[in-house]
Amino acid sequence: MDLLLSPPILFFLLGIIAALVRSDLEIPKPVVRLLSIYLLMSIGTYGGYKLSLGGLDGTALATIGAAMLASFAMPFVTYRVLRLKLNVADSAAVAATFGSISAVTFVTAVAFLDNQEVTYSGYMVAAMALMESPAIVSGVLLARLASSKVQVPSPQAERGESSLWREALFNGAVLVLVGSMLIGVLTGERGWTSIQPLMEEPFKGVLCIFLLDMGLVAARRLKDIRRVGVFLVLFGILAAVVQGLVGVGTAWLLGVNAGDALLLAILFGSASYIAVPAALRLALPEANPSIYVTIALAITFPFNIVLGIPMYYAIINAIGIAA
Amino acid sequence: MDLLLSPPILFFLLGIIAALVRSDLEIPKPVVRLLSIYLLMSIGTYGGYKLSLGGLDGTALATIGAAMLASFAMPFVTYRVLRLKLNVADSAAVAATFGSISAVTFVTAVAFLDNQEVTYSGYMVAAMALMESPAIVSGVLLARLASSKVQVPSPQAERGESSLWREALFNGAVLVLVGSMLIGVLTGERGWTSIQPLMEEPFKGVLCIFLLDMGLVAARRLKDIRRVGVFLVLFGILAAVVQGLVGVGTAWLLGVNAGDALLLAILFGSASYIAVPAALRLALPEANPSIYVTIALAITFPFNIVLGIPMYYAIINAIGIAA
Amino acid sequence: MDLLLSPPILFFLLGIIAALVRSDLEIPKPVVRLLSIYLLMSIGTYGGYKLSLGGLDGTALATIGAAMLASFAMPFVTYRVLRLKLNVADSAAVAATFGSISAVTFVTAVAFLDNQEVTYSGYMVAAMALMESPAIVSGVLLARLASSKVQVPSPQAERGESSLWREALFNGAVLVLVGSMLIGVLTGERGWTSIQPLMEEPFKGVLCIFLLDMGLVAARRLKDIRRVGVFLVLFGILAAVVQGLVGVGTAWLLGVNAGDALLLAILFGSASYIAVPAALRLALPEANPSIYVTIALAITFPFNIVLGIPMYYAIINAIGIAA
Amino acid sequence: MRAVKRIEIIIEKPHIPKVRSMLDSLGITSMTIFESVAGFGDRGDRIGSGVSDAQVMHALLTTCQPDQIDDLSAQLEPLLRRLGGLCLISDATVIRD
Amino acid sequence: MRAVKRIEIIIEKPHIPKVRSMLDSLGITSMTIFESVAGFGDRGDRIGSGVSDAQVMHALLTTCQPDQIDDLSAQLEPLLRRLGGLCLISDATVIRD
Amino acid sequence: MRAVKRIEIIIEKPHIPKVRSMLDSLGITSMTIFESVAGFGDRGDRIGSGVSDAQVMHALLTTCQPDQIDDLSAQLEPLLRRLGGLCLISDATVIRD
Ligand SMILES: Nc1ncnc2c1ncn2[C@@H]1O[C@H](COP(=O)(O)O)[C@@H](O)[C@H]1O
Ligand SMILES: Nc1ncnc2c1ncn2[C@@H]1O[C@H](COP(=O)(O)O)[C@@H](O)[C@H]1O
Ligand SMILES: Nc1ncnc2c1ncn2[C@@H]1O[C@H](COP(=O)(O)O)[C@@H](O)[C@H]1O
Ligand code: NA
Ligand code: NA
Ligand code: NA
Repeated sequence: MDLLLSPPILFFLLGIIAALVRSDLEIPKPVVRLLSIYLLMSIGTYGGYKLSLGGLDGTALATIGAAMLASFAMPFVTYRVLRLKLNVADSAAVAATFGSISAVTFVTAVAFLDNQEVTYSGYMVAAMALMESPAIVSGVLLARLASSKVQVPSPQAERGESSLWREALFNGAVLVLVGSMLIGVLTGERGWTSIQPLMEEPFKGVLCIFLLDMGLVAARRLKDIRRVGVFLVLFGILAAVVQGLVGVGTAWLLGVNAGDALLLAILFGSASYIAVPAALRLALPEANPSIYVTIALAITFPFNIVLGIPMYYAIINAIGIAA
Repeated sequence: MDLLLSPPILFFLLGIIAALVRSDLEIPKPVVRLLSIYLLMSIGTYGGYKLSLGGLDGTALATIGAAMLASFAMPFVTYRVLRLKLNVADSAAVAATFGSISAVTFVTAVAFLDNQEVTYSGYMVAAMALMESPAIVSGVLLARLASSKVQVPSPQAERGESSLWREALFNGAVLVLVGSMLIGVLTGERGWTSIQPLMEEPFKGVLCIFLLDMGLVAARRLKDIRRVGVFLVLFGILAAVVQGLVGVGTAWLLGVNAGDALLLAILFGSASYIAVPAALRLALPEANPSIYVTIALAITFPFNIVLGIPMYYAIINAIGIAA
Repeated sequence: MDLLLSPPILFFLLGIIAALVRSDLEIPKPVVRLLSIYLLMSIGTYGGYKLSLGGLDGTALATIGAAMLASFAMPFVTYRVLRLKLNVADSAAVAATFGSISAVTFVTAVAFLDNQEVTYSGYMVAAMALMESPAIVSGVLLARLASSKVQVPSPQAERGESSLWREALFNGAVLVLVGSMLIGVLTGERGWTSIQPLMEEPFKGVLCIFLLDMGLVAARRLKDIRRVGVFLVLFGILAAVVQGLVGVGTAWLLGVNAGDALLLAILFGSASYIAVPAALRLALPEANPSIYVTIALAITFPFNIVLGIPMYYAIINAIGIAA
Repeated sequence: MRAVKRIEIIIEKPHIPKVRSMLDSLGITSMTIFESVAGFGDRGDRIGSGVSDAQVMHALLTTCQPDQIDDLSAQLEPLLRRLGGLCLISDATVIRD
Repeated sequence: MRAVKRIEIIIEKPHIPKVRSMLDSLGITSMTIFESVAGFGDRGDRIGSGVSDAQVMHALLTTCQPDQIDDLSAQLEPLLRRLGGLCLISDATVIRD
Repeated sequence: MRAVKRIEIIIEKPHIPKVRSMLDSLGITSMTIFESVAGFGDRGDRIGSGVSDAQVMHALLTTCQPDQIDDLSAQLEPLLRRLGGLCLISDATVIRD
């Protein structure tokens, strides 16, 4: 229980409560955007800085490879399940969402590890960055394969093509994350020292403000739940748990430490509501965002933040992965 | 004089000057909103943290009770005075404004105490939070009582009713303040340590930026002063002083220390321009906001910030309340 | 090369790359505005604080005088060159832009000096503040002199007049800078201590976020380069270098230290894209902003940030100005 | 392409829910809201202030069938009289699914 | 003063480039875009969220010659059907250089 | 309900005071301003930039009596020619106190 009593999680709950009592509390969008860029820069430069100290060994490369593979492959499995109830476009979109990752969930897990005084490896940030996009490709592939008879490639569509790749690879969030990490690597100890007073110290405080807003946003989405239905609510939780456990298993096979194992679980088990929706609005406009964004944001995100993180961590400890 | 020479007050004056010379200086609204949420979270979590160390004793409870009572009762007195010149709705609105409190004035008083190296109690934050709403109820009651013959309750009005309560109790500012305080209490020392680099250290610097904007906003309101008239300008200062002195007296009766006494004076003597106007736009749309917001923002707020705080503090010292 | 490897410059390059690959990365405008006000307040209060320790000696006053004179005089020279290709209004506008200064370039040079552990004088901030406006007056004068036969002063124009002066002297950026400096002087050591956790520590981190945006904005302007033409692109670089060297020479004549010499070079060699365009939209609406803003922002600014600063500094070291 | 009435309602942000539930009762649920516009009128300037949203104006754009205008007008007029604000109606053609 | 058609297109931000290149092909290049408006329609609420812009709506205002309306309509309709959004067209007079 | 002219002026932010004082001279003081819209026209893109507001466009919405249009047009035309921007005028009906 004590695990829940950290300020960021409590501010997230405060946001949920504020939305449920229909308070007029609002954190202006431009400001939330800044905070989210800050969190990405913070986690990116810190990861890069740690990489500059250690570098990439075999385990690191294997972990990154496994993460990318999972992002690409998992949607092919979840798509089958989703097709039981949803049409092609929506199934592909939800599958892509769950193949990709939620940076904010990752960031919250980092704060959790920090509270437990458990370390993690810099390359996990690289793993996160490289897991964002493969699932987008899978999602679009799945939709294409299913509707290959009808769809005729047109000049219009080809233009869409190139912008799909742009969205998948050069999405703002991906770019800031990858760029910050490279800058962290390049500038090393000296660079980190100069920006650490902004990039590290206020980190948890900023996370509080950000999660306050996420609580508001997630709970205000709850009224879209009836559009979404019981099947998808269950899917949002079960897919998180199953994929999270696959993450734990992968971590165990790779032999990483407990911190990295938690982060891998969270990457596998979280669902994207930034990079993937941005790409899908262009690549799969037929898919209904009020389905895939709602599950990711109003179901899976709160579940992971509040229950998933401590649960995966308990399992990781139980199966004896060392810190 | 030295009391005035603190950066926050001087930035407030800079804002006033910028507005008077009609500079194009502007601090974007979304950003000001963030800063104001930050100040509330900062003061709330710190107050809660202090409460987690000390708890609530008899004096604390008595102080909070007195504060709530004052917020509810003072409007009934000031309303009489205001009716000499204003109509029912405007009198009720101004009275409610002065019964409630200005969080920014409180925050500035906290910075002032900090400069004087004088401490204050965590429960004063609770007192502030609980003083926001009673005055709103009084204001609406006053308007209802006066116009009871004409007003017929309609379904429309009843809907208004529930949203009035929502505004009064769940106004964003109130919620952030109360929520942050509870989070501070719940997470105690450990929680505070993790967020203190954001919530405490940059506090005075942020206050500078915020007061720069308040100076701009207050001075740009000055041109509405002619709508408001001499009576109300005088009221804006005299009501502040009288209510502030009632606050000093109450503090003396309660036997609190000098820091708490100053904060009580400032809570009694300040006027709300956030929670109360937000509620009154719904509950008393007949009342003219360019009257009650202007007095609170362009008269009482600058008076308290620049003169009120050092004045009340001098009086508190003079009558021998110990730090 | 190591000089380039600082996080702020690398984030600037990241912004350029993001714009070139047409990423959707965006830093919301209100937030950028806040960061730019922050940078001005930071540099202003710190400069003022340093002045409060030292005061203004003969060299200081001579430097400030020389800076103001240069701001006023340089446009008369560059105007001649520009008239070879541009019309009167555009020539006057570009000349004014280059007579004035870029605060962000100054701030980046300050961060550069800090990395080199080289100090600079507080009065350089005063020099910067006072260089903003004289060039605006020159630009307007030049345009007036050239078109004196045609232009008939009208009541309308006179109103424009007073707002020109207001823009030139009370432009938001100028006011924040001058005001912060005065506040720094007035509140001295104690004031600085209270705001230093916000005003100094996160400075370089904030500069990273800000330059990330500047990279985006500068590179997105690049497509306007074809409107601008080769002549102006060359002008944007050569004028920066020549004026920068005049700055180095002036520094040498004045006998200032290496830090001040670099800042003087940067003030002379940088071009304004805030205060001057704001004033010129009112005073010279005929001049085309997509010319003068584009050169200042997309050519001269990146040149100075990436190459100019280390180059001038190498020259300053080479000619033996001591740190 | 279909002829519709283009409706533009400018009103204080806190009153938007009231207007929306009124429109709802007429079956009008699709709309676009331009948030936080600056208002200047008989009741003073409404330029928002960063500290409070209570006085900021929103502009609500929607459409209705030409024959709904009388109902709309009858319901909106008392609201606007009490709360301030303005409604502009004009003729338009709509392209849409 | 010249008679023109006033065109107002409300569409998701990510689709703005598509609409602009379509307008471009009709020779329409001058326009004003009202960014990040809140949309309410058949496909749910689009209120932006701070974390993602993907669903936020933009309102694009432009003008064209009366005789271009048929072309515009023919090109815009399939786009709006596929991507959601709405286009309102009305008569206006323009004052300009 | 009353017939009015709906007037929409799109102009650079720094020129808003000039336009307002011109409108003032015609007795037009009530209006709504949509701040910081993105402009695309003959004089280049005006998308604001965070560092400077000088080039950002505002859209000003107001109304006038039909018979004031000629005056308005006469005064506005030279202004728009010199400063850039555009004014759209259309017919509308107003509901209001
Ligand atoms: N003629 C008008 N044109 C555009 N907006 C108007 C007009 N009249 C009033 N408004 C808007 O309605 C708000 C309230 O008007 P008022 O009740 O007159 O203060 C103003 O702040 C404007 O935003
Ligand atoms: N009748 C309407 N009036 C104004 N805006 C509309 C209307 N219908 C749809 N919209 C806008 O178009 C968006 C997409 O509509 P829809 O495809 O129905 O969800 C909505 O979110 C609104 O922003
Ligand atoms: N036809 C149009 N429709 C909408 N806005 C326009 C139009 N023409 C010009 N504008 C606006 O007026 C501004 C100035 O136009 P220009 O002087 O052509 O650069 C543009 O940036 C747009 O915001
Ligand atoms: Na995942
Ligand atoms: Na009070
Ligand atoms: Na210069």
